[in-house]
Amino acid sequence: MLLRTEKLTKSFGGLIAVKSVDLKVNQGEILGIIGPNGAGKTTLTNLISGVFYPTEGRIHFEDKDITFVPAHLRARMGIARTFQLVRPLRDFTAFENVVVSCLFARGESLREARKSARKICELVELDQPERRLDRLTVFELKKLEIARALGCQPKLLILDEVMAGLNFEEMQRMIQLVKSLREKQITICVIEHVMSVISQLTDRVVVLDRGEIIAEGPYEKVAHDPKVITAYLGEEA
Amino acid sequence: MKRNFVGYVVLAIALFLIALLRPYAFFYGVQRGSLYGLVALPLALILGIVGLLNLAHGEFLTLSLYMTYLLFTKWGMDPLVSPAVTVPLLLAFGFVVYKLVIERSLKTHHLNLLLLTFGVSIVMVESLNIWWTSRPRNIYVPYASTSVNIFGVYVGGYEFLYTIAVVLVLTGLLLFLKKTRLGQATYAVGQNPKGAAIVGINVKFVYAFVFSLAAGLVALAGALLSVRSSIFPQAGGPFTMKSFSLTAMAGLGNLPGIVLAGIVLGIAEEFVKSIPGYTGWADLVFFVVLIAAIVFRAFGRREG
Amino acid sequence: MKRLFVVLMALVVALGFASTIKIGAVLPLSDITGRQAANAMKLAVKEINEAGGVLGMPVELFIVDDEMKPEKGAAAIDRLATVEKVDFFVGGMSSGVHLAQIPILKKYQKITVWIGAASYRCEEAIGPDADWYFHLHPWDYLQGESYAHGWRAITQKYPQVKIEKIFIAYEEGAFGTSSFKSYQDEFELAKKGTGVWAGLMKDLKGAPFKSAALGGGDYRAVLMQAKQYNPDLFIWAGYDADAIPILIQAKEIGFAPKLFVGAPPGWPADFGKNPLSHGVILYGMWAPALKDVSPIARHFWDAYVKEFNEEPATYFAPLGYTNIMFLIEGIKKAGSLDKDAIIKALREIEYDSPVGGVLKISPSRIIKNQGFRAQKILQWQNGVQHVIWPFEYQTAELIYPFPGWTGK
Amino acid sequence: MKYFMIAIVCVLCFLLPFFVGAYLIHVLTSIMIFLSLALSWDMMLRTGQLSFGIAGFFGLGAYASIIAVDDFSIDPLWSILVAAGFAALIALALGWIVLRLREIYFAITTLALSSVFMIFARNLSDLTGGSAGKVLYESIFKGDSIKIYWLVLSVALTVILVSELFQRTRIRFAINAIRDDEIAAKCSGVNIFKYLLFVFVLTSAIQGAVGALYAQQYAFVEPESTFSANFLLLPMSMALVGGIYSSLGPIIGAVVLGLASEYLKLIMPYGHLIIYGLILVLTIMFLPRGIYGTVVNRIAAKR
Repeated sequence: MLLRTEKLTKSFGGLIAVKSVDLKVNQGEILGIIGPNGAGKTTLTNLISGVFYPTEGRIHFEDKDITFVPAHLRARMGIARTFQLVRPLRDFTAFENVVVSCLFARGESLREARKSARKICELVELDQPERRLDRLTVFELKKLEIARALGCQPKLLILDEVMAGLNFEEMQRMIQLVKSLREKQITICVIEHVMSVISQLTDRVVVLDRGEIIAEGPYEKVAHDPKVITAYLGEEA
Repeated sequence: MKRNFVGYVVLAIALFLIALLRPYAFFYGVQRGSLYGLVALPLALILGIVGLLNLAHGEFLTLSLYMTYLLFTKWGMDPLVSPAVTVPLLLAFGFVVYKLVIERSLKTHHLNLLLLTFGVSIVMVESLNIWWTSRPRNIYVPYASTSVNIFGVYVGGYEFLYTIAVVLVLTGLLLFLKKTRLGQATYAVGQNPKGAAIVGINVKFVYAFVFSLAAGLVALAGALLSVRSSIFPQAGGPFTMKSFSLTAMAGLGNLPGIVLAGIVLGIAEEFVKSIPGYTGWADLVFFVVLIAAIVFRAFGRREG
Repeated sequence: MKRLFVVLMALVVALGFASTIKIGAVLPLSDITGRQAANAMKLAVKEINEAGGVLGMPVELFIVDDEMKPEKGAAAIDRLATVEKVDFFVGGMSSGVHLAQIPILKKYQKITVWIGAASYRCEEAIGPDADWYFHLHPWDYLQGESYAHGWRAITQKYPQVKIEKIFIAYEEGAFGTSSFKSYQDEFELAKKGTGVWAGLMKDLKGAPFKSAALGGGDYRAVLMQAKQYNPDLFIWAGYDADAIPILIQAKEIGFAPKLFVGAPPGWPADFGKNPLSHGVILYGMWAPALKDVSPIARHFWDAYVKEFNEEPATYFAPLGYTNIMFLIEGIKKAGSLDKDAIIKALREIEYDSPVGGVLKISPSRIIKNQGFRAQKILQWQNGVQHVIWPFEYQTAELIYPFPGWTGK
Repeated sequence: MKYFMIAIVCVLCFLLPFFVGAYLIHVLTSIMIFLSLALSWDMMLRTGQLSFGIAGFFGLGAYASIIAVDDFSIDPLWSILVAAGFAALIALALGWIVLRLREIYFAITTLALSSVFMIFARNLSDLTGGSAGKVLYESIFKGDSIKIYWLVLSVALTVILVSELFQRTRIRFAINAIRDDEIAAKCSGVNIFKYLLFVFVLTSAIQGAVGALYAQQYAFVEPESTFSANFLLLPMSMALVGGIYSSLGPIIGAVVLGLASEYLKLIMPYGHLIIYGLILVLTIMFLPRGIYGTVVNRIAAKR
């Protein structure tokens, strides 16, 4: 087991965003995390990547307790993530964005980092990476997010809604990309709203609602779980 | 919430003890603190809503002092009446400065605004200096030095006007922000300018309005201060940093907190000053309380 | 070609040197003190040139603003020495700026006549060897001593005056603190029965305040301490911006000592018009009223008003005039531009100054060439500054005790 | 070729005193003092932190150096290192607290700390001479202005070199990332606190050293003039007018404003500061990225 959380809880003031979550991520799988808006998916990502510390509970990564390990050290241990709303570093070119994580998460020298970054840009098919960021399309920005996360040489990669805002063709290319990453022995968590993507990609799905896990299992099974249906319908009603 | 409550109780007890032990320090602290608050509110308004630290804030105050002086010496207008003239004049002045200097730079780096207002403050100080020389001027009205008897303590009475004024201005501002359309628009712009623009609020108008309103409020403070202070080109300057300190201590967007911070710092200062032999350390207390409050709040909120 | 150029340049320089006497002044022109001192210097130069100059040469004055910044004041000395190539330095004001100028002045060792910088630190920095350095303004400790002489004379002339308990409210910067320190030093001596205050000062207390000029302006805590102490003589050492607020707040808390003394370097524009000013005593070098008893002060006053269409408002105006006149008198007496001759002459002359008093050089604690040593004790009476002491310049009788606040 | 040119310029700078007079040397010395402060302020700003504390560390260094020479008989040259070390130590101790603050809270706290330093300088009179300050009888190199110029030039070049290293090594990637987005930076493995502390301590040490230079040049310290807000506001103006986030920007700003203020004084004895203020306002209004920033932008736009 690559990652395991134990009764993970996070509250903001009075609001409980994540409530006693026991999440398990197995080595080499692609895990889908789904749930209606406000279910606590992004908070969970933030807890795992170390942006927040939990109010209660523990997080174990490769059998090490990382509950209170700072974010930059988690990145160096191999936990990488993308951001739902892309957060590129605006004062850099696309290429330099990737160099940052190669430099600091891998601890490479500037020369090595440039070499690695170039390879990563090729891998995610980011053309003309020396461009300034305001010239990049949404698809390219999403790919840049992934490229920067790959710079961390991740064992676990959390993709927070990388499909949002993409057209059908771009989505297919993105799915191919994620599949190719799995072949590089990277364990992947996909947080997604688009169900077709989940069904194509994932080995297993976890459903969150109001901060709690309400269902778990293969997509086909979970998709028919009445609890899940109510959660989604409740949202729409 | 709970910790805040405990904090306030401790604060109240401390203030009560000071009032008991050193009534003068307490009353004078309240008076000076009200003045600091009164001057700080407009700066906080601009900082909170336009997101601009106005380094020329103190110079606006100086300008209003000179205006009050001019009205007093040329036309014999009582300083307490003069806001009728100085407030509109400073409103207009604030508007002109905003339109001429600030507006076109709003979209550039936010530090540019800092430097612009610094430039404005230099130009203002030096112009006043050329016009009036560095020699201080004063307005004398007998009522500025009267005393009142509070529970057997005989203290200066005029400066309680600062307290009255700060309560009125604060209440007025809060009511305005909550109850009027323009006020709610202003509040919305302060929270999220882009969002406000999307829902159809004219952000530039709100900025111009806030800038002029702040200048007008400074004129009010200037009129009250004019009979107690000397009037010279650098008279207002020190108030900029003091106001900035209070705003930071209260936290952005917390207008009542500014008045409270002003009074707490005022009392702390006066308390230290009233201890013979330690008068010179009063400033240290001001800054230490300030830093402690900011750091305490930052650590209280800390995440990850 | 190049050689010719060098020769020409040398010629020009030599001619330039021979044809005018160049004086370089460094003053803070944005401050009223510096501006009026500069005006007065221009006036003095004009008068000298109209009278045919000195040694047959006209005098040329170069004024550079020090902006009240140490590094600017210091660079101004370098400028005057190397660009304008002046022969003499005059000017001065803030001690902080002067401290930065002293290393540069030492580099050139030109004759320097300074009218500002009262801090004893400046004297320490100048040191005992600078025979080219003339300091006209009394050092802070000299001022303290002279008040002792003044008060002793006053208590003798007016036996009802008592000054046993002294309270000093001083601004917390260099100016106020060093004033208080010199009183403390004298008090230690007086306790042993020596020093200028012996038998006069029996007890001393003091407390600092933040000057309005630096963002303060609340004196009530200090005034309360003074009121509880109940001194015979109350002195505040601050700036002109403090003058009226301190009166207002003293009135407010009902503090009216028998002698209410202010010791700022200048007074606010409306001070005399303020009814609270009546009976306030001040320490100063000069008062406009001197023009009624001293012909040279009258001459200066009239000429200044005529030339600049404003009244001299600070003692730095007559002092600036004195600065130039004293130097020129020295050159005249020396009869040449030889440095040693001029130094010798400056040490010998006696110049009757519009500041009120004869300027005569004598050594002070460290330096050899100190000018004025005494301050005056003045009193505001019905809106006019009158001289109380020295009695030879007295323009009015002392009002004692301080009339207090009733009816104001 | 480029490095050759830079080397030539540096050599010319060192030879300058043989061609120009004492006045210009003095003005240039002051400009380099402010230039170093401006660069050090900019280096901190590159992490996104607006420091109002540079006058405080400047003053701290000035006092440390004068006290080292006067009370501990340390050689004036060494005292500059002592001052840098002292400022660095204080910054290290305070950094643990203040570097958790951001934006205006960081700015006001650093400003408040400067005031605290000044209050200590004024009130610990046994050590610091109190309000009257402390005077050395002789300034460094016995006041030889050319040697002082060389010394200040060496320090200024060192600061420029450090600033360039910031721009050319991994440090640039770290601090720019922190400025752009702290969360993205830390999720990319950047140890934010380590780099902030490093930059804060280093720039404070520079400010301390520059304060020591200034104090040794004029051989005195005094609370009011040593901790003057000029040592904050002027460097800030220079960096912004020249162009922030670069080495050349603050250099250009310092030279332009430094020379302008001296020149304006000559043509306009009274009120020249009004023009100075107007220059600040107009430059920022019409060149919002500063002089250097605008030039770079124009060139980039043409590509």
